[in-house]
Amino acid sequence: MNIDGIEQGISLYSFNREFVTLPDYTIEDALDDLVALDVQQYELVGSVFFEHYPRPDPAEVERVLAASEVRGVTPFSYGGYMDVGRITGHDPGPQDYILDLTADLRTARELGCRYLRETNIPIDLLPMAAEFADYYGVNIGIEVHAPSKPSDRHIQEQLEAFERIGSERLGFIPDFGCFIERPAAPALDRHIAAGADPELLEYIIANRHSGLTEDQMHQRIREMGGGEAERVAIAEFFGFLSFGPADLDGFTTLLDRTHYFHSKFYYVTEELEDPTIPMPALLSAIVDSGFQGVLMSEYEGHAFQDSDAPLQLARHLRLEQQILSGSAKQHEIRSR
Amino acid sequence: MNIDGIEQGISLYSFNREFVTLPDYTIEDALDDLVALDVQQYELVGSVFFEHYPRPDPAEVERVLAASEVRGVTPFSYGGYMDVGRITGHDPGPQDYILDLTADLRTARELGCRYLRETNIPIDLLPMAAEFADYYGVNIGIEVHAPSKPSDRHIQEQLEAFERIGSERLGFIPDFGCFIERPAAPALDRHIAAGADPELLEYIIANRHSGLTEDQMHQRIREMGGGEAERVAIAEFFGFLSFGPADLDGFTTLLDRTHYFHSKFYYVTEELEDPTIPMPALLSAIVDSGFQGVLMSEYEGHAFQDSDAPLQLARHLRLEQQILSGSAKQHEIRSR
Amino acid sequence: MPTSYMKLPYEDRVLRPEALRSYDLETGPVGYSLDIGLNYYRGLPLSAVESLELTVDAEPVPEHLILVELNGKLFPTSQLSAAFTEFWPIKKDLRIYVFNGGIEDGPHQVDLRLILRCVYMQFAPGVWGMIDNSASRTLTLQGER
Amino acid sequence: MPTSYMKLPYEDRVLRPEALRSYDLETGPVGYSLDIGLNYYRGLPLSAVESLELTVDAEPVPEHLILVELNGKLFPTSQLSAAFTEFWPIKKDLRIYVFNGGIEDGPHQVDLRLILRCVYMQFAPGVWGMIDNSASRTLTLQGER
Ligand SMILES: [Mn+2]
Ligand SMILES: [Mn+2]
Repeated sequence: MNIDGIEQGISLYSFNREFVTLPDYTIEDALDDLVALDVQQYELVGSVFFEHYPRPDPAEVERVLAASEVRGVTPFSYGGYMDVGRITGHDPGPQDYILDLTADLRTARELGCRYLRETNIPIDLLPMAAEFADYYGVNIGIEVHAPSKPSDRHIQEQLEAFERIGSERLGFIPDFGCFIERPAAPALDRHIAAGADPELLEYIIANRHSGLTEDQMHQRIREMGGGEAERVAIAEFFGFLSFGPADLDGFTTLLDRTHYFHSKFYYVTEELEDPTIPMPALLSAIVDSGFQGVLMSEYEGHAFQDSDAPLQLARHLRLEQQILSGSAKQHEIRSR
Repeated sequence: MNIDGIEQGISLYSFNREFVTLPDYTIEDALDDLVALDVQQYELVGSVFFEHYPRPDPAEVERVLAASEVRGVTPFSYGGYMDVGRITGHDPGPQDYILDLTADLRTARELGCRYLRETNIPIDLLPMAAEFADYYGVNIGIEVHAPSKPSDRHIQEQLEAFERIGSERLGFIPDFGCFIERPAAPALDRHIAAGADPELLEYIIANRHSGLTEDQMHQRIREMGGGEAERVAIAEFFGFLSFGPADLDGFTTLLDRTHYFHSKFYYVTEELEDPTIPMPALLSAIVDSGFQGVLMSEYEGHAFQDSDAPLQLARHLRLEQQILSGSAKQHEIRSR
Repeated sequence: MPTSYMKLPYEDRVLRPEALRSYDLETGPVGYSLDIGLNYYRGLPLSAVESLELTVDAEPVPEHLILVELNGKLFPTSQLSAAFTEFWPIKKDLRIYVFNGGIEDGPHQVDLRLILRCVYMQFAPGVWGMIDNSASRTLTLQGER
Repeated sequence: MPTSYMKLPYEDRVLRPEALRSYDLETGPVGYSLDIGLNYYRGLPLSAVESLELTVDAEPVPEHLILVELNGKLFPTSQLSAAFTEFWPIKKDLRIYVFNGGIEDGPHQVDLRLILRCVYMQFAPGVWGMIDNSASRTLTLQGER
């Protein structure tokens, strides 16, 4: 699917629950699921799918390439990691970053990927990373991932470094998990099933960014009759499931330096709505920027429910298509 | 070949030069060389022949077993090592020894070996080693290797520990390299080729144990006209090529606790003589002890010359046969 | 900075029903083996093991009776944190061997406390994200593999 | 206690005539690779590497330009001594990658100083036998593998 220069891909991380929990679910099964969704481009995360990492066995790379070729699909991007905490008790130095970057670039090149996703490269090593990217013929994207937001100082410093270095090889991979505006329905359902009052949950969500500290919120909700279930929800909503108004202004600053997107999502309703992530606003900003490239759907709802990844991905792809077709039409109207 | 209950085997270490220097020389070639010598029992050293050590891949063990079966030969013993210096900067403790012993016992069991050769087990761990040997159904032999001699205190302490523990599973593997009485001919030839005077070399050998220190010997030989070539020879003969009167009395103390022998040799002449190691005396002591078991020829001449291991092994096997047949006859006469 | 351990919802695969097996050698049972699955979304280096404590039928298993196997290699627990070049992938188990002379047939209460370091998530020098790979389950001893 | 290093007579296999090769990537040559054979009678753990110094055409190669490959795994030289679970067997080479932008065609003087710890030969606490796996040779740069 290519809508006005924007293509859809799928991160195989979307099938993580299947891969982790079903002993017989293999990379081939993940690619079958990809094909069934009529998508050709994918991202493969090495530390998920390979038995050896940071460097897979040659036979493992060969297997991915053979399984892809026979299905007519393509590894578009390779998901790497900076596992610089590998040596116990050792604080990572430049050599540790260079080693992991080199290992991932090699693998990305062997897979024929145009892009390598990295989790973190210190700013002073970015010039070297740009040189390495030229060597290997692979573009390096640094993922902008929750709890970071595009406007965060360290992200903006990376952006400045990219501009300064001037290499087209370096860029961002914004992950839409940065733009969660409220907890996904399954996360709320879980708290309700644990006994939380839906109205109190809505109160917490509505007032998450009203200036209350976590302690003050706990006290307020206790006063309103909340108990243990609400206490757990507050801890989560102030912690790793944090949400808030989407940083759209920050997002637009990254677009000219974006390689592709992790179109992260947790749940799309039957009506093709995602109440968690402001997809229309995000996609419209992307279209307005003139971006041409890949939107990589990345399902992460398996953290909260017994997932049906293929069903959710099908909905998400259609949701994106609807928005993009609408935007494309508007864009067409505007540019007439 | 079985002479009066004494069988001949070959340590595949004998083919070390071939295995190390010829890229295409494999374990199968070593077994072919074994078969050509009409010998069926062999010792395999894991850290030489396996690509993974201390635990080989299952496929590597399978390969050895398959190659042996098709040739009608048997892995009699497995050569293990206590690689307890593997962790840099870490002084080995009991866990390191137990780990290596366990790894080697597993491999020996998988290979169907009756014996495991070990290089060193601390005395306080010997009772546990005896228990492990029972578990795995593999006898553990500690090699008595130059520069140690059987009469050395630590060897005699091991012997006492074996007696105390009382397990038939524990024993010695005396290596005849302990009994070098003079340098092997190829070692002398090497010094002569480098310019050493044969008569001065003989003087050094004759007076190696006359009470002179290494420094005094250097001075004496200088006075007799020796130069650099003789200096190198002295350093060697007082160092890693040390020799001296064979410790035959010590040897006999080990015989009741000996699993099998490493019949180490460096060079056997066309006339089937080994001027370096007192084979008649050693074998006669073995026969007199009533030992029934394996003499494992172990060629190590490749340290000094471009070796012809098969030719040397053929000579050594015949040398042993001659001596044993003679001893067997004498033994028969004596026991009439 | 995290105040608690990450725990993913794949706990059921840490101690699976068939995970506990008798370990038999020449003399019969010499102990047992226990297969441990990873409760994480990706593989980790073996050196990520920050602590591993096993309790069976309410008795802590002494460290010196344990060997751990991964990728065909054997480790005393004390060496795990140094084994940074071994990768523990999603689809492979750690196998623990306990040389205690064997345990009785039937059900056993197995409590595993296993903490892993999240090697790509550094919060401050020496401070890393932590993953709780612990699990408890009643397992029935299976026959030799 | 040994006063010198053991050096076995297999030095010729340390730096073989074809050992030096151009390392080419997208942009052309980015450096070179050098295969190093073991001059010993048995394999050793990679952690046995006590020191590795490479000099090419009389210029010491800086450590930060070097990566070492064994068993498909990559190491900066600083990590070698910690890699105790990797085994360097007789029939496999260490491959060194030097990322210096490439070197000229033709002959180069290669001097390798490589000292290995003999992991089974302990003389006293912290004192181990040492193996000299060094070699020097003029090698002609070969094309990409
Ligand atoms: Mn992502
Ligand atoms: Mn021997």
